Amino acid sequence: MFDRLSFPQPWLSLILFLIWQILSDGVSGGSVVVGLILAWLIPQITHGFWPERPAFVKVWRMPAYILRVLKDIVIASFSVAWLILTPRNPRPAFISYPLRLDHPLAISILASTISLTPGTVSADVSDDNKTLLIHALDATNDQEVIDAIYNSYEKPLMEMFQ
Amino acid sequence: MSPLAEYAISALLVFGGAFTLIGAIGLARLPDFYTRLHGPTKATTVGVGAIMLSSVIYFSAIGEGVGISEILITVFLLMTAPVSANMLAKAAMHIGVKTVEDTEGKPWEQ
Amino acid sequence: MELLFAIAIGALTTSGVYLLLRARTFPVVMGLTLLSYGVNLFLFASGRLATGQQPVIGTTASYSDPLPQALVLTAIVIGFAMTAFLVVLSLRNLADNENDHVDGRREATTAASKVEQEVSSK
Amino acid sequence: MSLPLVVLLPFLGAIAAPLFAQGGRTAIAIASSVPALIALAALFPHWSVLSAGGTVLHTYEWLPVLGLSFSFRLDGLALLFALLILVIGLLVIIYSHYYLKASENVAKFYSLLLCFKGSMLGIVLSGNLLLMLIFWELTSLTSFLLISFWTHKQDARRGARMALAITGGGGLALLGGILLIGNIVGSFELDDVLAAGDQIKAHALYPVALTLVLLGAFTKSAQFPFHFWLPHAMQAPTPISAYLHSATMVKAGIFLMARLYPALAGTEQWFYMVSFTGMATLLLGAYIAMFKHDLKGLLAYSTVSHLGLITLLLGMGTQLAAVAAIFHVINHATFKASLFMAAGIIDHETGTRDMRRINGLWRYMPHTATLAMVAASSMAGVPLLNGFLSKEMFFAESLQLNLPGLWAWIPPIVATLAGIFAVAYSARFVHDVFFNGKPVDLPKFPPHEPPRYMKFPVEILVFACIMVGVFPTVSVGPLLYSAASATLGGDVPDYQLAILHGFNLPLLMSFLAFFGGLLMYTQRQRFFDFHAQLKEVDGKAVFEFAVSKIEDMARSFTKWLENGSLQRYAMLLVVSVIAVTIMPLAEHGFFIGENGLSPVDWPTGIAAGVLIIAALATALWHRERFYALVLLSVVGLIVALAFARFSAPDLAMTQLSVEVVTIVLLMLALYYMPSWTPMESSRSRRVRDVLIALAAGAGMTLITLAMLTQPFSSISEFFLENSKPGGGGTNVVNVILVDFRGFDTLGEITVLAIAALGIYAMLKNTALTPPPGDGLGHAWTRDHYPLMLRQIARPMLPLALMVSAYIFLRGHNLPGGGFIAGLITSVALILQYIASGMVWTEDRIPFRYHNVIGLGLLFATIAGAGSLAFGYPFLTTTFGYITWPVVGKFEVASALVFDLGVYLAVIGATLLALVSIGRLSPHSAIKSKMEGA
Amino acid sequence: MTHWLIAPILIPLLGGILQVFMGYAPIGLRRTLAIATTVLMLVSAVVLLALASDGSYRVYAFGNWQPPFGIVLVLDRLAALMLVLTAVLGLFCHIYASGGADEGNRQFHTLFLFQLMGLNIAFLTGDLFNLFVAFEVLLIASYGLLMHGGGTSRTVPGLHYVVLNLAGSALFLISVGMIYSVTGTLNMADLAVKIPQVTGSNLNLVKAGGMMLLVVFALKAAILPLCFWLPKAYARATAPVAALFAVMTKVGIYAIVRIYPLIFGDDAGELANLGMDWLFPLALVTLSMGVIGALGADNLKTLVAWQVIISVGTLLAPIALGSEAGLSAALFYLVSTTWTVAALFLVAELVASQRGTAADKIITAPKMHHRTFLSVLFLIGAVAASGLPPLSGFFGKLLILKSVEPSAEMAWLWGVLLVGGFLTLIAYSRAGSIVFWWNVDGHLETPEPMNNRVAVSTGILTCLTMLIVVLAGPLSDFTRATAEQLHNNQDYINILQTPMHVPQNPLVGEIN
Amino acid sequence: MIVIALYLSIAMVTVAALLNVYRLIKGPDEPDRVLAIDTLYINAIALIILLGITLGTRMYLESALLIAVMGFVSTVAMAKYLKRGSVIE
Ligand code: NA
Ligand code: NA
Repeated sequence: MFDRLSFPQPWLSLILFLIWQILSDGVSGGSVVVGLILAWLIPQITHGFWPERPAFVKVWRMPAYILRVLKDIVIASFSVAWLILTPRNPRPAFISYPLRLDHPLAISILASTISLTPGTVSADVSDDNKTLLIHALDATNDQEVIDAIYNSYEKPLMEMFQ
Repeated sequence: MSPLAEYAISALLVFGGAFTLIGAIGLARLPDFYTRLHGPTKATTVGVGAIMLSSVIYFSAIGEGVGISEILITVFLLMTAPVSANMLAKAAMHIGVKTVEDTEGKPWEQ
Repeated sequence: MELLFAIAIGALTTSGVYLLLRARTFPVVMGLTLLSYGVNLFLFASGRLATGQQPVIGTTASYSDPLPQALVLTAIVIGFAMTAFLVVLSLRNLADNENDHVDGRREATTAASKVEQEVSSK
Repeated sequence: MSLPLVVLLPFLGAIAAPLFAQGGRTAIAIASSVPALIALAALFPHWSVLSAGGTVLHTYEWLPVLGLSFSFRLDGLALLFALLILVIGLLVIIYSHYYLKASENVAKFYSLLLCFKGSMLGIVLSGNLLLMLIFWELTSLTSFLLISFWTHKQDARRGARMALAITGGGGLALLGGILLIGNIVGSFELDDVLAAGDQIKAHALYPVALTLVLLGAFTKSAQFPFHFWLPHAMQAPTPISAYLHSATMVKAGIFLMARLYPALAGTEQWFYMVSFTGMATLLLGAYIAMFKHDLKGLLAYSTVSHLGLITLLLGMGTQLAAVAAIFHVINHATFKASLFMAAGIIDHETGTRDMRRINGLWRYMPHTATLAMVAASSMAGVPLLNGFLSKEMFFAESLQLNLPGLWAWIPPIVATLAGIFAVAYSARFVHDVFFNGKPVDLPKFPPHEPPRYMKFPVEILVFACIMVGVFPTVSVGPLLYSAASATLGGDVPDYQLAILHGFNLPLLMSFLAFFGGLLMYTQRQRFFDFHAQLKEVDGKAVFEFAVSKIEDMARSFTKWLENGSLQRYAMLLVVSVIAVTIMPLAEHGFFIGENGLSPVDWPTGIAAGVLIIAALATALWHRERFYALVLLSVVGLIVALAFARFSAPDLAMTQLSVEVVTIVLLMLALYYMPSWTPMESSRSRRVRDVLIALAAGAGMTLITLAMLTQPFSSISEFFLENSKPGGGGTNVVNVILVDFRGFDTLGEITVLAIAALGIYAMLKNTALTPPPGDGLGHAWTRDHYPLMLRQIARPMLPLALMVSAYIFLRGHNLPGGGFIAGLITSVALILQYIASGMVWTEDRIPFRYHNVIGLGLLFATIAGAGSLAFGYPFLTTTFGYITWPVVGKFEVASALVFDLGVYLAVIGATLLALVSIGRLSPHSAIKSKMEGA
Repeated sequence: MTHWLIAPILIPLLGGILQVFMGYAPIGLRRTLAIATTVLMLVSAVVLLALASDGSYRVYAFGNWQPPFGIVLVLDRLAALMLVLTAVLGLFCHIYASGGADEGNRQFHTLFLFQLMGLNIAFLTGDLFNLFVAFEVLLIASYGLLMHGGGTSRTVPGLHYVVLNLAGSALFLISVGMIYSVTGTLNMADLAVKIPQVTGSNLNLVKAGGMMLLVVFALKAAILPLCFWLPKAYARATAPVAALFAVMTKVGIYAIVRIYPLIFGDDAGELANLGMDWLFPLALVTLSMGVIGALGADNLKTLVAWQVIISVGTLLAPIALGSEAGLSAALFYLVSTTWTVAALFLVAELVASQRGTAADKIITAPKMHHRTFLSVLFLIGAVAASGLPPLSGFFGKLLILKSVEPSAEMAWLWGVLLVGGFLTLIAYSRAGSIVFWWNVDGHLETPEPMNNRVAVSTGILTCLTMLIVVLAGPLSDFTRATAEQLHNNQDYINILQTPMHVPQNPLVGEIN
Repeated sequence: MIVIALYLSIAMVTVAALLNVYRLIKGPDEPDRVLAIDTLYINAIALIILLGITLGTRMYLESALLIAVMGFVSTVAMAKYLKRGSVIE
């Protein structure tokens, strides 16, 4: 278990270290020491749980993606709020979205993004990971939704996970 | 506390509360399960996120340190809300929860 | 506030006791869980109610009674252990008697399944 | 020392007897005789004291708090009985030697016989009433074992049980009586009790004490209406009948009445209770004896009758009657024991005891016949034999009773009537057995005389009958005088032991009895016909009916109350609580305390409303189980919020974590269970339960209300003051948990650990078939481990571990600690199980949960025990601040190690419990690390 | 302060932890270590008995926190007596179990040792909430033990036992809450100081709390109407477990004896002798119910299980009357009846193992193996249990009978006790004569062999009743002194004045 | 001003919680109920944060953090129960 003095998942270790500094309410000598210990120890315990290493080739694209998603989330909320508050009934639809991504984590991130953004919820991933079932709250045109998702999210993700 | 902080905090509080409420209204009045699923995943998450942000600002402003635990909570929520929604949608489709009549398309399992 | 708190405990007790008196293990387990919620609140309340006086030294001017809190914490964990055991014992009962009656009675098949159908067709 | 030795010897012999079993029957018989011989020798030297009217007393302290001492006391009465016990005991041992078959368990027989003898000697030699009672009950026990010696015989077993029930039960009554006497006198020492006769008789509780003592005596001596056990005890081997049921045990009751004569006799109660019981027994026994076709049956009822006679004599209350009673004890013992032995010989030689088949034995065994005829004559009261003498005294005394008016006639008439019956059954014993034509269809034919020395004991006893009958003064005079003197407490009346007292009314009664009896016997067929018309009330049948009735009633009563219904037991518990709690509350009225009510803020109000609604809804919709579960988790959530709202952050966190684990646990179980609870309770039952539940709820509400509004102060000031300086932490709740009350916490994690281990063991061999789909008819999906869940679960694990570490480390100073951290880690791991399955997850967990539990407990214990090394008590903590060059100031607290133990124990226990249930699922029935235990 | 006081807790705790790790060790090793642990525990109990017999109180303050603030263990005669009683019982049950009854669950010894630990904590603790924790420890272990050994017959009684005890635990907590809410303390000595000072409407709360607590103890002790969970649960448990459980009801009685004379004793003003007027009639009814149950029992174990209830009634009646003599008598009887009932459970199990399908049912069967041995043991047990001389049960009952002064209570107590004894005698004689003597022809299917450990432990436990008779003098002296000590609660209260080792936490800052 | 905003916010979140309870009780399907309680968990987070602001203490933040973690696991378990029956397999 603790067979080596290494960081099997350096990214994870880094994130954990940073989170520890956040949790400890500021950087201090103590928090650095404990943070280092945890950044080493926790991945030692958990690395077995990551059978397929995520291939973050272009991690630097991640912050931009996240910011974009956050922005969309806020917008999404307004549009959903509008739908909820207006008396007319929305026109919901189930849409099958053809996936181009094949990495499970990437699919998962995409599905999450879809759920968090305007009017769509990822309802299911097909058994062969090729299709995503999306429930749209108010869809007039399926293809529009598919195109929007592809352009806004799947393409950036594909760039990241190559 | 600076007036700016005060405005920000107040605005965020009201915004957060409003969106939480809107999410709940959606849950209460949208016509079927699948449409109701949208409320919590978006409006409520955003609402709570806003309230949390106001908390961060508030505690920084009153000199209680930079409260970033709230950010962690928000990250957790953002990470988990889609999965919850996904799991519930799967469950609903499995059970065969009915959609409103004018829904286009069908869940796979029906 | 006190009245509200008391009524809440009363409601938990009422539901808990009613479920405790049911004939199937599952409601009984739920009854005991509700009862223990009520009991924990009660034991907690034996130190009286206070707002924003968490017994963490230096965080407020005055503190609520920490002792009942420690007792309730112990009680919660013990209650969990006991509930877990009971749940598993119920499973064992189910395995041994082919139904989950608290007295291990064999199902009076016709009557019970009829009722079940009534429920499911509702 | 010699007196305790006399009692002790037979018991030693009883232990030793089996050791001689190897040496054969003769060896064991000889070995069994030795104690009696030594005992006789030990008693002999005391005669000089006794003949001078003295007593010998040996006392050793035992249990002063009870008033119980090893007190042994020998006086004339005790000596008389001791001699009977020892001498007849010896004869019975000789007789048994020939009587028992080689195949029988001789060692057990002698052993029990010696035990009985020791107990009997204990009764008569006890100088302390409680000690006497101990021996008294011992005779009941040993006789129980002896009667059922032939355990294969159902009648023997039943007879034994009945004898035990009656005499043992009587013994308990006697115990009550003795305790009352002891209470009155202030001592259980016989000397004190005998000296306090007047005090006892004057006491208000005298009638109760007397009744209880007499119950003991009457049951033991087979007095009406308890007489019925005796004939059925005759299922015992004949030597036992001869010894226990004629000579000794049944005389214990007589002995008791004689023993306590100075203390209890001489009152009207005594007179009426004892004499009328005796009279009834006398007549009834004599009457029934005539109709018994079983030889031993005849003798048994005759014994009952004679016991009645002696009792009647004791009951009369006159001194002469008491002397006659003692005299008859001797006489009856000799002739009846010899008759039993003769009957045993006949049984032994013919194979039956049925007098309808045994006829004309005179031709086959004249020697035995002669002996039996002499003994029977003594029983009938033929002159020149000992039975005649005491019977004459009895007749004489029956005339002396001062009863008013016509009542005065009753005793002599009863006496004469009993005499007539006695002659009749004696005549039957002689004529029907030894004459009266030829034997009919005997199992053993032809019968012949028994072995020479089997008759020897009979000869001795018959010789004694004659000797006493002809030379009463010489043979028994001194012994009788000494015994009578002891019985009466010194004042022995003038009496004469002559063969004949001249021609007087008693003699006339004797003549009447003799010829009347013969006449009755010749006319026996008429009486048999008459008796046959009567519906015989068999005491045994009544007893057994009563006992089996009692047992049946007990069984149905028990089944009715203890009906196996948890609902009833739980209801009883709840109702009991309501009952005992409401009383003190109602006494002072319900109240709101001095502090009064504080205002409600409406968010709290709404939350409480939701809690109340959810709680009631859980009960209302409990039959839809999943729904109820969801409602339950709402309740749990709001309880957690309530803790946060009322200043208990630690509790809020604990409640939240525990609640989620509980819900997962319930769902794990619900998988195998029906999704709906069937409607089973009747409407009235539900209404009843609702009322009970409402009462309980109302009670709790009122109590809570009263409690919350009372002013209050507690020891917690100390915790608040000492938490930081003494415990090294600012989170007082945590410091209480790991320090001030760390021992509670140690117990609590032990509970958690045991629960998990118990769950694991309980489920290990449990097979459950899950339903193929939910209750609505949907098959389960094949999608075991959804992709999104799997993907999110993985980053959740390190994050949650980080949060755990955070919560754990800050716990001493801020809300958190080992418990909560442990639960977070557990939940994070559970999430892995949910997302990716048992096998996958366990492959990645490199430890056994058992060991995690053990390690947790070990850490906590070691952390607690560390202080022992410094001489401080268990669980004494220490802490300090270490300043490292770069890092800065660090707090190090030994309580943290303890909390680490808590953390590990929580993880191990929670996961072991949940995973054990998960493993039941057929899908996970694949080999994993946990298998095998 | 002597550290011996924690020995009876730490020894089984460490032994139990060791067993947790040794799940896969050979069973022989596990047994040896487990029994060695029990022996050590017995040794420590005997040491404590020797310490306690000087009549003083010894206090052990966990964490070096002075009472009433920290949790304390308090050793007095009563605690020492219960410890030795339990340790002896535990040892023989454990030896019996190691004859094979411990198989089938690798954690049997763990549960067994934790059970003993829970009992010992209960007997030693001087803290009301810690008593709750002790109860939970011993209960959860008992749940596990009750379910030990497989088979479906014990599931339902086990379920009932668990559910009722969970409800009981809830009540315990409520009572603690009510008492704490008025007195603000949990230490028993401190409660004894504070409760007499309670006035006004607070009396209500304390009274209700005290009564509720009594119900909790009554449930553990199995007093009517809260006794019906017991017979089936005990009758169906594995023999050594049932035998160990003989002491479980006594824990309820112990708690009553420990708490009520101390806290609600004669000095408690308006709260003096709280609940005792309820307890006396209930004790007698319980006794009667036990006798009725015994009469109606259709197997030996059920018979013995009802005997447990008879004992409870017999014990509580004199306790409820509140005299020193009665308490002393009850304690004497408690020792006797606990061991006797335990021995009878073991005998019943051995009988069952020798009679094929007839098991321990009170029905005829072919002659069993080892009949003489077993029948003698049963006889001894039955005589002791039904209170016949010359065995210890008799002396216990005699002391109880003698402890009451002439009064209406005396009439009731005597009547019920004597008649009850008579009917018990009938029940035992019927059962024994049918089971041992009434043999039908035929052969038993191969009976289980009886190994030495099982036979010897049963034999010795059975014969302890004789040892009690031999030691009746010293034992009754001890129980009398114990009763005296319990009735003089001022000395107990004085433990609050015990000076601590060092008044403040001494190691603080040492690392600095 | 903060006080008013706080008051408004609390009011809206509380009403939101009530609406969730309404959905929870109304159903009509089990997923609706689980969705309702999931939302209720999130509302509870908001309430605790608001409580913290009201009291001016951060003592309760970790409770909110825990609700986030625990509420998710609870929802996931319930959802899995609804479609698989077996939560851990
Ligand atoms: Na004849
Ligand atoms: Na300390």
